[in-house]
Amino acid sequence: MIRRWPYVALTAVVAVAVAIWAIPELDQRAFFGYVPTNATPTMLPSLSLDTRVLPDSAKVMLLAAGVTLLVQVYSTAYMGKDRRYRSYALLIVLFLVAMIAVVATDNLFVLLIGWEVMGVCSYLLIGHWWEQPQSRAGAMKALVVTRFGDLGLLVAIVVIGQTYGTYSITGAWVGAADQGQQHGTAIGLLVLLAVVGKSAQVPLQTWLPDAMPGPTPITALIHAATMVAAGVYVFARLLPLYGNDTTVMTALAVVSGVTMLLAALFALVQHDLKRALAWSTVSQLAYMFAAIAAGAADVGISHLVSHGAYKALLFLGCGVVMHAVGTSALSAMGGLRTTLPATFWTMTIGFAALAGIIPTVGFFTKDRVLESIHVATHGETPLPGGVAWALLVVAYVTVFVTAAYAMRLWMLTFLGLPSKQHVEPPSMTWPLVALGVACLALSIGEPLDLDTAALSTLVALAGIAFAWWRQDADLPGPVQRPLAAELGLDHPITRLIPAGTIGVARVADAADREGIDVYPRGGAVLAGLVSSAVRALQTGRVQVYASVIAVGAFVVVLVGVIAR
Amino acid sequence: MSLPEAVFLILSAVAVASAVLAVGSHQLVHAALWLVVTLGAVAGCFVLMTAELLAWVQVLVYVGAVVVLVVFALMLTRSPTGSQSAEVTRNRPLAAVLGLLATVGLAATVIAGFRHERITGRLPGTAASIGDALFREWVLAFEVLSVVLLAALVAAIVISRSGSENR
Amino acid sequence: MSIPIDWATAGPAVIVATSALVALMVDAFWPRRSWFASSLPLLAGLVGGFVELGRTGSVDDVSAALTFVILAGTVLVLVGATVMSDEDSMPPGELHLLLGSAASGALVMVAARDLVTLIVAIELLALPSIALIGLRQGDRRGIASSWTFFLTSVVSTAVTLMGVALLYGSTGTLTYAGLSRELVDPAVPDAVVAVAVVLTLVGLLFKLGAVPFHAWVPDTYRGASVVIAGFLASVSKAGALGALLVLLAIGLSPVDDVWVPVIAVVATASMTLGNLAALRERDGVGMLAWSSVAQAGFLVAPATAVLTAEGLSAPLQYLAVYALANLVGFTALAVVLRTRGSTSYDTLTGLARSEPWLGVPLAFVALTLAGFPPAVIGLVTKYVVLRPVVDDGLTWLAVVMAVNVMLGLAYYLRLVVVLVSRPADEPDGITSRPAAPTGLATAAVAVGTAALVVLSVLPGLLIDHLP
Amino acid sequence: MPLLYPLLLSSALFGIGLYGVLARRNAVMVLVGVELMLNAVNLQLVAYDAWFAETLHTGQVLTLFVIALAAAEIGLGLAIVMAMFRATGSIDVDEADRA
Repeated sequence: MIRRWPYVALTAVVAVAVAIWAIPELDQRAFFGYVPTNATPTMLPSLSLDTRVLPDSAKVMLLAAGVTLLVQVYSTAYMGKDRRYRSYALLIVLFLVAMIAVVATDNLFVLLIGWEVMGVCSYLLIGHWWEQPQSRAGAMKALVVTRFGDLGLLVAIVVIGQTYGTYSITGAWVGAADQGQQHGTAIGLLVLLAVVGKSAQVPLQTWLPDAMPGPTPITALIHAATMVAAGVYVFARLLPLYGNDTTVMTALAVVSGVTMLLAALFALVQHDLKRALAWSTVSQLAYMFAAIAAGAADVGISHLVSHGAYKALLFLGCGVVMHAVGTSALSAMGGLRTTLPATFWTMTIGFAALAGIIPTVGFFTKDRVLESIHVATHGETPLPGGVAWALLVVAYVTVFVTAAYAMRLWMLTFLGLPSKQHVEPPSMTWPLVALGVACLALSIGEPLDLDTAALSTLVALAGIAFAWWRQDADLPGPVQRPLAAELGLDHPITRLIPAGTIGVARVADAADREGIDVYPRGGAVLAGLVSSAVRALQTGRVQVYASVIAVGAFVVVLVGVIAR
Repeated sequence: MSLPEAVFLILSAVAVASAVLAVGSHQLVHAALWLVVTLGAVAGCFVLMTAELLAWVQVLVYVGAVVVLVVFALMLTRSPTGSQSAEVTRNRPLAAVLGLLATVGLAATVIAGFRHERITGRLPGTAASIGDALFREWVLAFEVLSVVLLAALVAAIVISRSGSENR
Repeated sequence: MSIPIDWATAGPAVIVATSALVALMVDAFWPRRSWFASSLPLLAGLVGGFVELGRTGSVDDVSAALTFVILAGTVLVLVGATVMSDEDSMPPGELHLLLGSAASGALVMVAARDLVTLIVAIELLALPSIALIGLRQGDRRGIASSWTFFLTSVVSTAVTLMGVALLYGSTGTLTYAGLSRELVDPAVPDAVVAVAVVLTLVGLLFKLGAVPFHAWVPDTYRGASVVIAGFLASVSKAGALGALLVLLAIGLSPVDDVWVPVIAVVATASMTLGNLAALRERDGVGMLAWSSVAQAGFLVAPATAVLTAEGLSAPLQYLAVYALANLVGFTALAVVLRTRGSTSYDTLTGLARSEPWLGVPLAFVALTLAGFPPAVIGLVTKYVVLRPVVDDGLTWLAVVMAVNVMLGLAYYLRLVVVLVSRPADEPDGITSRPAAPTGLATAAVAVGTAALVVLSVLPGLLIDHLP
Repeated sequence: MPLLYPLLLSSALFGIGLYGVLARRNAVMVLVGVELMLNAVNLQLVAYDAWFAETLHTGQVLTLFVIALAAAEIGLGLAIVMAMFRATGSIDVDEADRA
C-alpha cells in the first residue's frame, strides 16, 4: 500500500506558503497598477531569483496552488491504487512549483525554465499510463506541439534581451516605457506563437483534446487551471512590450475569435464528456485572449481565475462520473442525478458557470470580457474597430453555443432514468464541494453592467432552450459530421495548416514508435547522405586521412588567399 | 654565376634526384641510402648558406642516427632485399597530384614574395653564435625540447615493448 | 651568466613536468609496482601547478584561465585513469610520465609568446599523446590508432612548420610581439603572408580536431583507452585552442582579413560535418568523438571575433564547460567499458535506471553539450559563443551555429533517451561483472557532475571568474 | 646567391616528401617521406636566416629544434612500426590500419 497523504501534506505546505506570499499582494486590482521605476539590468542570460508578484500574479498563483491541493486530495481516491502513485504525486508538486516560478519570476530565463519544466511534467503526466498507445501518442503530441511553440518563446526572449539590454521583465517594462515599444511586432508575434502552442489555440489546438487519455485529475490540473492558463498569463505579463502594436493585437483577436467559436462548436457535437470539456477549455481560453486583445488584460486574468475554478470542478466531476460509470462516453451516462447527488449539484453549478448563468462567477467574468470587447469597438485601443465588432459578434454567438453545449452535456449526463447505484468517495466529493462554493463565492463583489448582462443572459437562455429542444439529437448531418470530425483539422492536418505543424505532427507520430528519433528521421535523407559521405572517408587507412589533411590545407589556403 | 651558386645548383639537383629515388625506389634499403644522399646534399646547402653548425648536426643526427635507425627497422621488419611488386598504395594518383600541387603552390608563393632577394651571407651561424642565441633568447624552448626528447625516449621504449609478452 | 627564464610563463609547466619524472622514478624504484605510488607525485605536481599559478599568476588573464582549465582537466584524467589500475598491460609509471609531459606541453602552448616555443610545445603535447594512445601493450587497435594519430600529426606539424618558415621569411621574427609589429609594414609580401598564416594555423586546428583536419579523431578516440580519449578531447584541445586564441589575438592581429574567413569556414565545416556524422553513431565513445569535431567548430567560431574582448573570452568560457563535460562523459564511459565491456547504445540502454551514478551524469553531460535545460550552463555557453559572432557581423555564421545547435540536440537527446529508457530485456541481476577499481573514477564523475550542476544553477560563477 | 634557389629546392623536397608520405605502402618508407618534408622546412629556415643575417639567429635555432624534434618523431614512429610489426606481422600500411 502506498502512503498517499504525505504528498497531500507536501502540496498543502507549498499551497500555504503561496498563500502567505500572494495574499498580501492582492490589494491592488489592476494588472497595470504597478508602475516600475527602477530595475537592475542584467545583460548575460543570468538566472537571477528575483521575483515580482503583481496582484494578478497573486490571483493566478492562488488559483494554481488551490486547485493543485484539491487535485492532490482528489487523487488519493482516484489514483489510490496506481502503482506509480509516487512519481505521479511528486510530478504534481513539481508542476506546481514550476507554475509558481513562471508566474512569480522577474527573470525571463527562469520563466523559460519553468515553462519547459511544465511542458515536461505535463508530458510525463499525460503519458502516466504509458502502457496505452493513445496515452503515449497524446503525451508525445502535447510535448512536440507545445515545444514547437516554445521555440517562439526562446527567440522572443533573445529578442527582448537584445532590444532592451536586460532579461529582467521589469527591466524590459521600464525600457519599453522609457524608449517606447521597440520591435513590438516581432516580440509580440513570437510570444503569441508560444502561447498559442501552450494554450492550444488555433492552429496548434489539436494537442489538448488528444491529451485526454491522461488521468482525469491531471486534466483538471493541467488542462483547465494551470498550464494552459500559463499561456494567457505570460502573454498578459509581457503585454507592455507589444500592447500598442496593432498587428499583434489583430492577430490575437483573429486567433481568439476563430478558436472560441470553432472549439465551442466541436464541444457541441462531442459524444465524449471529457473531450467535450477539453474543447470547452480551448474555447474559454480564447475568451481570455479576446479580452487581452481588447486591451483589458486584467479582465482576461479574472476570467482565467474563474474558469480555472469551474473547469477544475467540471473535470473533477467528470472524473467521479468516469469512476462510477467506467467510461467517459456520454451514451453510457444518464440518470446520474440520483445516484451521484453531490456530483450532480456541484457540477450543475459548474455547468451554470460555464454557460454564464447568474449568479455564478462565470457569468460575471464572461460579461466583463464581453463588456471590454464592446469598449474596444469604440476604436480607442490598438485593436481596429472593425475587428473588434467582428470579435464581439463572434463572442456573443459563442455564448449561445457555449450555453447550448453546457446544457446538452448536463442533460445527457444527469437526466434520464437511473441505471444502477454508484458510490462517491468522500475525498473525491469534497474537493468538488470546495470548488462549487468557490464558483459562487468568487462572484461576490464583481461589478455588473446591466445592458451586457441582460443581452448575454438572453443569448445564453436561447442557447439553453435550443439544447432542450434538440435533446440528445445530433445536429443536421451536413453540420454534424464535419464538426464531429473536428473539421479534419487534426488528421490530414497536412492540407490545412502550414508546414511547421505538419512536420511536427508527423514526426511526433514517428517519434512515438521509435523512442525519440526525431531529427534523424525528420531530415533523414539529407543527413543520411552527408553523414554517409563523411563517414565513408573514415576508411581506417591513414594515408587517406593524411590526404584529407593535405587537401584541407590547400582549401583553407585558397580561402585565406582569395578572401584577402 | 659565382662558384657557390654553381655548387648550390649541383647540390640541389642531387638532392631532388635522390629524393625522388628515395620515395620511388622499390628496393627499400636502396631507398634508405638515397635518403642519405639527399640529407647529405641538404647539409652541403646549409654550409653554403652560412649554417656551419647545422650542417654538422645534420650529418651527425640524420646520417649518423636516423638513417641507421631506419635501416635497422627495415631489416627487423622484412627481408631486406625482397622487392615487392606494389610498393605504393592505391592512394598513389592522389598523392602524386597533391605532391605536385604542394611543390607548385609553394614555388609560386616564394617566387611571388622573394624573387628579387639575394643572400649575402654576412653572419655565419657558428657554434658560438648559435649557442649564444640559444641560451640568451630561446632558453625556455630549449628546456621544453629536453622534456620532449625525454618523453619521446620513454614513449618509444614503452611502445616498442608493446606486443612482447615478457612484461 | 644567469639563464633567463620567465617563471610566470614556465612555472606550472616545469613543476608538472618535474613531477611526471618523479612519477616515473617512483614507479621504477618502488619495490612493488603500484599504480597509486606513481600517481601521487603527479597529483602533487598538478596541485603544485595550481599553487604556482596562484602565486605568480601567468602571463595574462587568458593564459591563467587556460592554465587552470588544463590543470584541472589533467587532475580529472589522472583520477579517471585509475579504472585501468588493475590492468597488467597498462604500465603506470610510463602512463603518468607521458600524461604529465603532455599536460606540461599544453601548459607551455598557452603560455608561449613566440612560435619557436609554440612548435616545441606542440610536439611536447603530441609525442606523449601518441604514446598514450598506443600504451595498452599488445593491443592491436591501440597501436593502429597510435599510428593514425602519429602520421596525421606529423604531416600537420610539417605543414605548420612550413607556414612558420614562410612567416619567418616574410617578417624576420617569430615572437608574437615582433609579428604584430612587422605585419603592419606594407613591405611584407602579401601573398606569402596569407599562405604562411593559414599554414601556421593548420597544426593548431589539427589538434582541435576541426574539419578538414579531423580525420584522425574518430579512429583515435575509439582505439585509445577511453580516459585517454577524454584527455585528447579536453586537455589537448584546451592547449590548442588557447594557443590559437593567443596567436590570433596577439601575433596575427594585423592580418585578420586572412584568418577570419578561414576560421569561419573551418568552424562551419566542423560543426556541420561533425554533427551529421554523429547522427548515425550508435556508440557512446563514437558519438562523443564526432560530437567533439562539431564542438571544435563551436570553439573556434567565436575566434573570428577574437580581437574584441568578448571574442577572446567567449571561447574560454565555452571551453571550460565543454572540457569538464567531456571529461565527465569519457570517464563515465570508461567505467562502463570496464564493467560492461562495451559502450554501444545497446549496452547503455537503461543505464540511468540500473546505475544512476553513471547514467545520470552521462545524461547531464549530453544535455550540457546539447545546451538544453536543465543543464543551463550548456545553454549559457552556447549563447556566449554566439554573441560575439553576431556582434562582429558574421550573421551567416551565427545562423549556421544556431542550426547546428538544433542538429546537435538530436543525437544528444537520443543518448539521453537511451540512458533513461527501459532495457528491452532486464539484465540478469548478477551477471559476471569483472570487479574493476572504479570507485575513484566514479567519484570523479560525481564531482564533475556536481560542478556542472552548480554552474547550471549559478552560471555567474563561470561568467564572472573567467576573463 | 639568389634567395630563390634554396626556396625552390625546398618546395620541391616538400612536394616529394608529401608524395612519399601519402603513397608509400611500407610504414618505414612513409617515415622517410616525413623526413624529406621536415628537411624542406629546414632549408627555408636556414635560407631566410642567412638572408636576414640577424644576430638572434631565429631561423637556425628553430632549424636546430626541428632536427631534434624530427629525431624524436622518427624514433617514436619507428617504435610504433616495430609494435605494429609484432602485433600484426606486417608493416604494410594498407593492411595494418584496417586491423
